[in-house]
Amino acid sequence: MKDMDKSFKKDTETEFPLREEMRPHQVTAPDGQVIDIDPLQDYFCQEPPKVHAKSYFKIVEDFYNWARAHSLWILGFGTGCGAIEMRPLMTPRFDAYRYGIQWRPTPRQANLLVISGYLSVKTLKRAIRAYEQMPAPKYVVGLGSCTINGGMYWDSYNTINKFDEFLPVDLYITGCMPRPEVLMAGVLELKKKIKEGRADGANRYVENFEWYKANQKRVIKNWNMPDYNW
Amino acid sequence: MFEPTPQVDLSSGKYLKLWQGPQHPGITGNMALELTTMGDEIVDCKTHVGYLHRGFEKLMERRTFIQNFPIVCRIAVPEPTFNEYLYAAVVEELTGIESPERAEWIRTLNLELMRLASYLMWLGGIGAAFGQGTVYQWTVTHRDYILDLFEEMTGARVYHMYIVPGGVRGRLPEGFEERCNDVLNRVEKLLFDVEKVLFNNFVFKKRTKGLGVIAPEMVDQYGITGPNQRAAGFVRDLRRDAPYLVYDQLEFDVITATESDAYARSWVRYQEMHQGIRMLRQCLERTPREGPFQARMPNVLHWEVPAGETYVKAECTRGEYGYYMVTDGSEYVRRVHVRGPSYTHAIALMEKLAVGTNIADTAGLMVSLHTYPPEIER
Amino acid sequence: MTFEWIQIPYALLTVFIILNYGMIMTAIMQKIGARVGGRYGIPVWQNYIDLVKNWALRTKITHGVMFYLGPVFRLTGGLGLILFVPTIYGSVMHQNFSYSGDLILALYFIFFGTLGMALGAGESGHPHSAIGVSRGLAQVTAAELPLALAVFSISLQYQTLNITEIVAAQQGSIFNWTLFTNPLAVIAAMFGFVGTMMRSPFDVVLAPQEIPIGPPTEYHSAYLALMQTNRVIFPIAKTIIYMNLFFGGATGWGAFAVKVFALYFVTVFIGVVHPRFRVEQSIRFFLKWGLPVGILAIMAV
Amino acid sequence: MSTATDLLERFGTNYRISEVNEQKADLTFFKVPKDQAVRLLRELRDDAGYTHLAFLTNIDYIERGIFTLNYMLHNYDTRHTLGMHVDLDRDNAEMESIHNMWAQAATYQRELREMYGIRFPGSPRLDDDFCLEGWDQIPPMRKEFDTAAFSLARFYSRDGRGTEDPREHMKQQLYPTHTDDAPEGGN
Repeated sequence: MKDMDKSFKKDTETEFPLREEMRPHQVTAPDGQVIDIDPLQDYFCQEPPKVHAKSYFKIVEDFYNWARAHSLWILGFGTGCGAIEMRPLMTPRFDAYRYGIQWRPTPRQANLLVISGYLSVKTLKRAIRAYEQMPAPKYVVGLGSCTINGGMYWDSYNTINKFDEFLPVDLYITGCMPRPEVLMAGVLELKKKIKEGRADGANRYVENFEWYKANQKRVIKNWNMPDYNW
Repeated sequence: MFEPTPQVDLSSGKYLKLWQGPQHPGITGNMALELTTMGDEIVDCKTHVGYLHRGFEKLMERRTFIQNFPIVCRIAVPEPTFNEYLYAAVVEELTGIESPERAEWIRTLNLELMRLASYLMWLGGIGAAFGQGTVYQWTVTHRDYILDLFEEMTGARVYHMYIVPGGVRGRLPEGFEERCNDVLNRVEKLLFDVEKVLFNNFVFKKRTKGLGVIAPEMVDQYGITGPNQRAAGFVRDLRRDAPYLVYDQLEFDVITATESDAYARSWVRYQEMHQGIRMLRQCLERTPREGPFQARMPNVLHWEVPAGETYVKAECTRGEYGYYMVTDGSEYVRRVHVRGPSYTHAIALMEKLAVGTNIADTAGLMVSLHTYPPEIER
Repeated sequence: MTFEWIQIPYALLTVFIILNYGMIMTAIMQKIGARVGGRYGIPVWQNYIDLVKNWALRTKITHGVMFYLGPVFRLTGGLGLILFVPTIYGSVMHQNFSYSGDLILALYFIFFGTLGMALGAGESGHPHSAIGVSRGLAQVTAAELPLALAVFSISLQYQTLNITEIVAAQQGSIFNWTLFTNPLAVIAAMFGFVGTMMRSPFDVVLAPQEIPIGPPTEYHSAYLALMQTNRVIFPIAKTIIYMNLFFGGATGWGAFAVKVFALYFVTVFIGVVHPRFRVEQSIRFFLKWGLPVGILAIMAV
Repeated sequence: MSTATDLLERFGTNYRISEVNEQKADLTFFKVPKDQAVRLLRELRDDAGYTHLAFLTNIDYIERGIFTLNYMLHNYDTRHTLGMHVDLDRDNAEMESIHNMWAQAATYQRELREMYGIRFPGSPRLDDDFCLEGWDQIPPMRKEFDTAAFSLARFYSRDGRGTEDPREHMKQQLYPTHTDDAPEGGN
């Protein structure tokens, strides 16, 4: 990149300003009580994540894994164009409900984050937050060639190229765009992985927490959230 | 006309700031609405886009003309064909290539099929936005039948890359007419079912009538086009006003309504699906079976388009879709601007219409405007 | 009725049977709904797997004491409803803790779970929960009005507040059912029934599009498992009350299964073909249509 | 076409209109100086029936050191489209805002501010992020911004992606004997 004069650059030396409602402020309740609020402190739990051990007995863990594999709840977050082929997946033609797959609208109840296609930097930030809010045995599937190496947008200034640097990916599904059959095959593959106990992305994420955070912060410049979003 | 948003004192404790999206089932695609609510009523709405920004216009500036052709269809995901056609048309106009008549017919067929598929998706969307999941299941499946036709015709379900500058990539396969007619009959049957279940349903009427009324004088101020405009009583349709391809040889009606609320917009789109089927039947009948489907092209590997600029537009499902291209005589394009109708529908118009409605209606209002985020930010 | 210790295992057995019945039946209902859309639908044992999976999740985050107690209250509402309502008429084993004023207690328990949920969801601090809760309370209150009037009507009709006696009065012939002896009350009560079953067109509380799923937004893992358990028990319990009050009760598990299925199916049937009302629209609907019918029912008696 | 010529004759007396280019029957491009642009836009909208602003965009002529704004107006009655060009100084790009004339113009101006760094004083929410968030480089649509280099530097690229010059590649495919290191018998 050529070095241009600074006049057009946005001011990065000073911090990116926080949104108004994210700054510490006072709120007057309807009954007149004044409450001090520091959103970044109060709304989040600052506790670092920890590694969750497996169940003590192998047979119990296997049973749990079997249940997890047959009850995959996908977070309804269409991050890219792959989302358009997720709809046939859930409708009569392919009907993924047969395999215990269903949409959940909130990250708290979802186990599977499907990154459907290219991720712009702005979405990456939301995807990270959504991922961190999901409860622990959680799986990530990258859809389409754009999550693998950038695909068509390898030279775009706003889409990331290598998704597994930012979140622990369990499975990639190739194609642009992947057909519903491929999605189905990918999900079945993921099930196999879960049943064998190899899909432990949540623990991998915690173990390499610093590395992931460093990568994320390198790309996301206005990091106005805590390091781990519960 | 731009109206300043009301100044809301968030610290008064009366208001609640609510984000609808980007991770939210009630939003079309990946975008966000920042709602300030008081009770159940929205007092301020801000649209946030950019979650799907890929910098297409920049990417196209550093690709040759033929390299651009496979990426343009990715601009608007549910309706890639319009991008292909407009890109082809804009290049053809600048280079002076004329695509043969057979290709024009096949292109029209392709575009109308795409329109039908896109509307089917939207019909499911409006059903789902008001809690009618059954319609969603039906329409998405029928859309799938159309995607099958596309697969047969072009080899791909979603991104066809079929309409190339100078014509189309192939002829129609053997027996395509019968299969297409079969699908059209099925879709038509479905539409009558949907009319019974959705448009005659008293709950749906109660929810949508009077929701998000666009006053006629707003249409030009906000740059509203397409069915949103026709539902406000304007008889404007690019297919009739500035015929491109073979639309001047097809018979169809321009559907309008006067109420201009969510129900009228839905009804206009529903009627347009019937018109689409009518046009598709004509296309199937009249598409020439013989003749070239591609014009003679220069060597595309070093294809230098003469300097010039032009703007080509077409009527897509949401309104005026246009490509503006400036070339400077080199192998690379100087500037491409893609005009997507959602640009104004989802931002300026949505911010205006959402104020004063119920939080529960946001999703329905959004869908009734028929916006696709990827064409906003490209 | 006197209390005996053997009633406790008997009641637990009832709960167990109802739990399993509910698991299978709700799955079948989902399958029916899916068939309308043209899908094959979930496997019938899917509910069990989901339950196990939710118990097996490793992360459990709390937002405070009330957050814990929310699902507990909710489940208490469902269980309490079953425990104090006679499930099978004439059976000693499934009589549960029915006593002379159990109708009043049942009405209370129908509302109890919603209130408990409101407290728990409010504690979670998520705006969607808060909105969902306010919608839910408003709508349930409005939907309960016709039901309460219908209950007044039939307690006037039968001169008792004991569900067992009401069921006893309906035995003999199908035309002894309240459905035929007091149709107005049944119509009023069905308003309340459809309105509180959280299905279209009255499910804006849990609607994913209007607001992402309302009160349970923050609930996950074991909390969600508790709520899932309740979600299969509570509708059955509610259906049992309706069955007892208006449709002649059940004299055996066979009749029970058929009647509950049929009643539950009414809501599914309405649900698959209707979009959902906004909350103030549904309140208006209940006040406009449900309330007059309820008042008429009382006047008719 | 008579509409375009009539129109330009009508406004040509009061405005310095230049570089008229009738691209096709219903599309005409012309250029006006920066200080007259908004006044002409207002007149076109109110008196000449060009009520629809299709879009507003910008073309970067880096070699001449100018930005060219393009206002695309449409007249629904005559079905004629006008493209109005306005040249701006590239290093100090500033333009009068038209957010009071068309509601969607504010969004276009926000986009131009972000993508090219053009200032539109008075336009609402101008400095809010539009598409980019936390952008710390020069505005990306400016020609001097090299998106491929930026992408390689910031987003880790995976090994194994080969870029082939299509011309070389096709030459190798079509005329394998002409290349020096052609495989034996390859075609």
